[in-house]
Amino acid sequence: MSGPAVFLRLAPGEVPAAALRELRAGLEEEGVPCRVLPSGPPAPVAAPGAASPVCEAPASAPADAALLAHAAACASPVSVGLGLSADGACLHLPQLPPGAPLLSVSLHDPDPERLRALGHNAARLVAGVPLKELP
Amino acid sequence: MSGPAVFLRLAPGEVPAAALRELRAGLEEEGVPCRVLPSGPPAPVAAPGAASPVCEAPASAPADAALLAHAAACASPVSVGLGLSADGACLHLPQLPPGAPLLSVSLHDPDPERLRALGHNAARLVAGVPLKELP
Amino acid sequence: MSLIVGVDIGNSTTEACVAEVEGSGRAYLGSGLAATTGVKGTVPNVTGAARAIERALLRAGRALEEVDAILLNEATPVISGLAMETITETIITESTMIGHNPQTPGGEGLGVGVTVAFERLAARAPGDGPAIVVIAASVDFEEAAAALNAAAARGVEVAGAVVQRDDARLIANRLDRPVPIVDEVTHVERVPLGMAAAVEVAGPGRAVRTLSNSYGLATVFDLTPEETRVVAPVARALTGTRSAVVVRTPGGDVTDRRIPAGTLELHGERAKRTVDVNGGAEEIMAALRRVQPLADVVGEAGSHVGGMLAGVRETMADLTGDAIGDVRIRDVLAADTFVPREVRGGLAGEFALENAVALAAMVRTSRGPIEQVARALAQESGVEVVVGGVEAEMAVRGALTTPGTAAPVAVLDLGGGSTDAALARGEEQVATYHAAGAGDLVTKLIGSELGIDDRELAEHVKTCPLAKVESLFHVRLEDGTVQYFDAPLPAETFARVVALTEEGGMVPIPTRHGLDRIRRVRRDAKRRVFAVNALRALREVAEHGTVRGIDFVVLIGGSALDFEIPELVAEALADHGVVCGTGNVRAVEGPRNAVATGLVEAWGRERGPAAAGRSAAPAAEARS
Amino acid sequence: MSLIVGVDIGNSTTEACVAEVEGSGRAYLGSGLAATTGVKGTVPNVTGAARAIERALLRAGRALEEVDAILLNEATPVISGLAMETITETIITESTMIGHNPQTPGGEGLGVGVTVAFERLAARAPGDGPAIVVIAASVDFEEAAAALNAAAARGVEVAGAVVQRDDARLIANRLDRPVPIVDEVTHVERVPLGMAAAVEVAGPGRAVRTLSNSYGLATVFDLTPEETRVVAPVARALTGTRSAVVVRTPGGDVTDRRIPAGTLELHGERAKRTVDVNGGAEEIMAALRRVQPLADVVGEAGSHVGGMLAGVRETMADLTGDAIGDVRIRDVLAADTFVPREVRGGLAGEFALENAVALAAMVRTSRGPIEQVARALAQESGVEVVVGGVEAEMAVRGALTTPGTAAPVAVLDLGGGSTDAALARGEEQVATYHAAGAGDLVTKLIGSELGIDDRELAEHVKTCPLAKVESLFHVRLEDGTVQYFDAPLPAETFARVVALTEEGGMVPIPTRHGLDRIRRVRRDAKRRVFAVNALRALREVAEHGTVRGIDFVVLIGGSALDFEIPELVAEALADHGVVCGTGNVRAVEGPRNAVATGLVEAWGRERGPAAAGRSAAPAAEARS
Ligand SMILES: Nc1ncnc2c1ncn2[C@@H]1O[C@H](COP(=O)(O)OP(=O)(O)O)[C@@H](O)[C@H]1O
Ligand SMILES: Nc1ncnc2c1ncn2[C@@H]1O[C@H](COP(=O)(O)OP(=O)(O)O)[C@@H](O)[C@H]1O
Ligand SMILES: [Mg+2]
Ligand SMILES: [Mg+2]
Repeated sequence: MSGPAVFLRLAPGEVPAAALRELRAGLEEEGVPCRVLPSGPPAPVAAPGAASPVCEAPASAPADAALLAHAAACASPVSVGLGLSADGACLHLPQLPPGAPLLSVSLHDPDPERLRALGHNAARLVAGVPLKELP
Repeated sequence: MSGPAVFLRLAPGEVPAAALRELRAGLEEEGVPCRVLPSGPPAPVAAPGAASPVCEAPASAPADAALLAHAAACASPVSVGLGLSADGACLHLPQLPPGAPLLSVSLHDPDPERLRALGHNAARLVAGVPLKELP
Repeated sequence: MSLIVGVDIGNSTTEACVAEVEGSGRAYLGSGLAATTGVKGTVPNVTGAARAIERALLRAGRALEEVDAILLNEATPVISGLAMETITETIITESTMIGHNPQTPGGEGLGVGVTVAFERLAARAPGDGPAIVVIAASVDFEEAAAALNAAAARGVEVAGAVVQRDDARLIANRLDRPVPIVDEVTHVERVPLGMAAAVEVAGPGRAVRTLSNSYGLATVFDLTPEETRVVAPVARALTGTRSAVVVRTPGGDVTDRRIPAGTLELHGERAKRTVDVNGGAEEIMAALRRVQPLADVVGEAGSHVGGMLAGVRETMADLTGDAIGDVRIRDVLAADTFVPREVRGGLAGEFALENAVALAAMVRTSRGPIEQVARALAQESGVEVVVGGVEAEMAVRGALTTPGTAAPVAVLDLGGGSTDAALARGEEQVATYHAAGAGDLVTKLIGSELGIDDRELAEHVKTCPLAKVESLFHVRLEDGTVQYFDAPLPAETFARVVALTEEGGMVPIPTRHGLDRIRRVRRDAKRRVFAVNALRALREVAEHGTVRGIDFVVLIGGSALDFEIPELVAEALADHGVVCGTGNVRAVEGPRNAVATGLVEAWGRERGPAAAGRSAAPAAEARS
Repeated sequence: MSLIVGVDIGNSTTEACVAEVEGSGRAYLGSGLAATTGVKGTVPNVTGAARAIERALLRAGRALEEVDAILLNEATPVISGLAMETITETIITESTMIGHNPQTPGGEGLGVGVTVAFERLAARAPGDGPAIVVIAASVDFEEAAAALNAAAARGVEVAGAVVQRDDARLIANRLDRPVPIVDEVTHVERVPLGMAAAVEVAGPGRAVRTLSNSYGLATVFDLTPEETRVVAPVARALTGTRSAVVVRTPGGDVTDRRIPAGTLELHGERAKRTVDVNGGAEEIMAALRRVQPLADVVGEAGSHVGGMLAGVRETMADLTGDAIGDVRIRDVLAADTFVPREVRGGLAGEFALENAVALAAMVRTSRGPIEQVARALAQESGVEVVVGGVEAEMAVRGALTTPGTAAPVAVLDLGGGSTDAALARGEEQVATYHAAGAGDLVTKLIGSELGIDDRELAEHVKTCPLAKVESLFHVRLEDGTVQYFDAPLPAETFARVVALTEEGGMVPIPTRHGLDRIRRVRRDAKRRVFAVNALRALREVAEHGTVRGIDFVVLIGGSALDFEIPELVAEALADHGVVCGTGNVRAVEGPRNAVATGLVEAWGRERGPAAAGRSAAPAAEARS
């Protein structure tokens, strides 16, 4: 895909379908494409020392939403990534420390409104629109 | 380097020092950092099929300024790349076909003004300023 | 050789300067300033004065014990007041239109039909006519789309939809035949059902053409000419929006109600005029010009303006001990402005720019307990305090230490509450005028027009350059320059316009407007107050009221530090052939310290009232 | 049943509509339009008319052979003219300042010294005082920095630099002690050497404070008050720039010279007035108001305006066969505008916004060879051609087919060359007025204010939404919406503001201004022409000149298709209590086809001159 797209990485195992639906709906409403990457080890993004070290791939496939989101952001042509695991969803950018995503939503008491807003915000980062407050 | 920087890849072999100086001067005057990557095979940017295919690394180290520039753009945190070989200098973006850079300057009758302007334009792509016309 | 400290107590700021005085020679050693404490001209000022003196002495490398005399300006109290009246109110009756212009409407085009609740759609028959489906938040977007498609498949025409959630595109993308959909309608339960309605959505970057045209509405709803006239304000209200909904309710309309804002009685020395605040600033100022010279102003009881005028009168009375009835309001400045207000009867939190009138007023008195201040300051400092120097004369003297200036020169003091002009005409006389309206009014106008209640934020917008946060790692300044950051900017600043504070901070401005619009509001407010008042004040002091006769104008005061105000004033005066620039007191202070410097300049020199300064010595030992 | 075609020949556009007429019934079948060929009201019009008829018949699904009659409006010729006079000129003498505000100046602060050529720096001694080094393009930046550092190490003070190449930061970054540097000075060889000079560079996003202040210049150059007055225009010229250089030359200054632009003689029916074009639009229009009704206007020979007025007079004379002296100019509209012009004497291609006055003029006549046109059209088509219908009456009839309208209604035809009002007062009379200035003047103003010579580009800016190219793959529209592209946009559009054409094209606008500024120029030009002329024209046709007495106004014509003009006109009329909207002829045509429809509506109905249409039959067989 050559156009702008937010990338979304899923954790290995069962996909939290309802949460995924809300994230994707937020992006769709804003009109920004979302590409869901299959779970599994993320592709190595750079060899050590050669390019931007922030995007070095971790040794194994993370289950952590933040790490997933960071890898997605590194791969996305617009440098915005979402990560979704059973525990939560994160919105990330390559320049942030992998463990410190821009925004996070916990899945422990899943709030579809918050997840929808997170999707909107992923798109708004791309579209340059002020972010929605997570309800 | 975590801040914005245009990446510049050099071809293997002797570095065209005068041309490199002009490119870097153009970026410095605009106030945008430039990171010169050593010549040698570019780090693989993505495994096939996993992420954006546009940034797949070629099998061997290219000597071609366009391919060098494209690889640089894929690696750059601001997605702008320069490539410099004995034959020419190119300005590139990841979304363009590797063989079709945005701007090129030939080194066969080296014009320092054109090379300087190319450096300015690499920076201006980052800074969002209209490009200079190559003299 | 004496060590002298000049102190200027202003409305907002107290300034001091330190100099060695020997005969007619002066060696200036340093200056300092502090916020004025209490109302100018009253004993609480001493705290701020002491602080300013301390800072000046620190810069001068001298101690309080070495000071021979402190010079204080007459500091006649000036009380400024500021109030605003909103004079229009937009009301939508009977929920007849929706014009909040959501960011992501769905579909494109014009749909006309009858409003039908989503729950009733399944029961609708093909012959019932086209429907505008009203969908509450309880309905999921996939369910909504499926139901609309099913209805269409049944032969029921769906012409458009009105949706509570931000789901317009989610629904439109799933329709077999997309229709225009307006979403984010907060109070969707108030949309009248069973009535003719139209939904229009324009393409990206475009605006509706039919619902914003009176005759378009007439075409859609088959209106008579009389009905068309009634519906015209709806068309006006929907002008420029990308999406809109109009419901044909029996008596619904949009009105721009004038709010009776009370009257002002302008009492001149020879004439009196009553003017309606609703008439706007032009009318008020025109009436003011006709009754000049002004003797007093009274506002209508119960109005904001009336309350403010009564308030400044009361504060002054308390100060001077005068009876309230003896206090006179000596100048007012009216400025038209507007305030974003939520529309009454709106279904989706619509905002309208309501007209408003801002009024600045000023009360001054020639008497004031300045001797008390002098005594208290002498007590506090242990130094003899001399009160002297008519403020205006001191301002002129201080301003004349600016290179390139020579008498006759007019000095414009651009402060917080008032804009003061002083013109030295010949040796003895200094004509002065104090106009209501200055920095505080500018801040007020900026705040109201951007819908900012926080005064500190409005002050930031006034004084700081703006920037647009384009990514979490870079901003673009007003002039197009880009600034990069290593650490990410806070998420709440993303895509917002921010004010860049002197300390390097970034304050987001919570408004829908873009940078250029905010910049224009900022400059416009400064023009409306200071370009206007510069001319007003100079006319009052100029010979024959002709500004053209003035050669040089020097700008001093806090508002002359502003990065735009001096150029806007100079621009306004250029047409009158006046050389106008920011003062540079003693070639180093810029527009600050003029009066304090003037006091020191005048010390010991025979010149009008200045030389005859009244002295207050500390109660303790006499100083040698 | 007759098949009738109504044809309206306008200045720019020829429109036709096809209808079946039976008694008082009309069934409209289709419409079409084409560009008007030749001057309106002359035989060359036939080509365009034939084209428009053909297109209308195609839509109607009928053939020319079936047509019983073609109705032609009286089409009295109207010649419009347009000219502009620049009335100020900025000149820098003696190369006394540099104010081109380059994008990447170096260093920060204020440097004062004597201008020294780079080549002479090595010979400069420490006691010679601070230097402002002037560096030509032949000097490489590393060489320059090394030499400046060496000089400083030697004890020679370098206070600033003026550089020909875009090298300011390259040099400043390599200095041990950075100094302010202004670069991109094209004509660096003209910088006077050996003179006192000051270089000031402000921080990112800020503007110079010293060189833009008259007293700052006085401080820097130790000026007397008289010298300060002389140097004041330099300060004004440097206001708002981020960097500036001032050289203290003996007689150098900046002047805003008034260019004598000639006079206009306004001949009213009862009075005459001569006005200076330099006085500006307000003065010209005020004089016009005083001599109304206007009988003629004469411009000064040799001026642009004079030439234009003579030209429209000549064209009309050719047309009608009248003597030039018998042609009368019936209306003019003046508008203040400004043009970016290169400053004379500038060292770096500085531009200044010079004041200009644009004048639109209009000539019309009641006579014209319309019968010739009718005969030629009859010949060409083989159909009887009937000339009839006062254009204004036909416009009113056609406009009244807009739902929601009823007589009395005023019709405003917003065209290309003129703005025409028609008010049907009662059964027989239609009062009309033709005001000079319409779509073409708007295009002219937009072009001049943005420095765009290409008329087609200016027309695009007028009629198309704007967008900013933010990356090579996305643009941001005026309303903030983002549009993405798969293929990269052309490099020359990057970071530029573009006009989005209807065909989906993207035309870059070569100006320094941002999108908001271009948008404001666009809207302002439309307001200045159409809001003004709507009121002017309506006042002329309204009873007692009171616009308030008019209930409904319908907008027709090409400029009523504009996405902004109708709302700006409605806004201007709203204060007069008038319902104003875009026409919707026959509920389907929008603002087009009013006159053509009116012709068909009036056909065969007893009503004033319309019914008495003059007929021209084709020379060939009579039609049955
Ligand atoms: N750096 C600045 N930029 C813009 N405005 C300023 C600045 N500093 C002070 N002001 C304004 O100056 C005003 C106070 O002026 P000042 O001369 O101190 O008042 P006064 O003479 O009444 O004591 C306030 O409106 C404040 O906003
Ligand atoms: N779609 C449009 N948007 C804006 N202006 C338009 C449009 N179409 C035509 N115009 C303007 O209409 C004017 C011509 O109007 P028209 O009624 O065709 O002229 P006339 O009545 O003189 O023949 C021109 O100035 C042109 O720019
Ligand atoms: Mg939406
Ligand atoms: Mg530069």
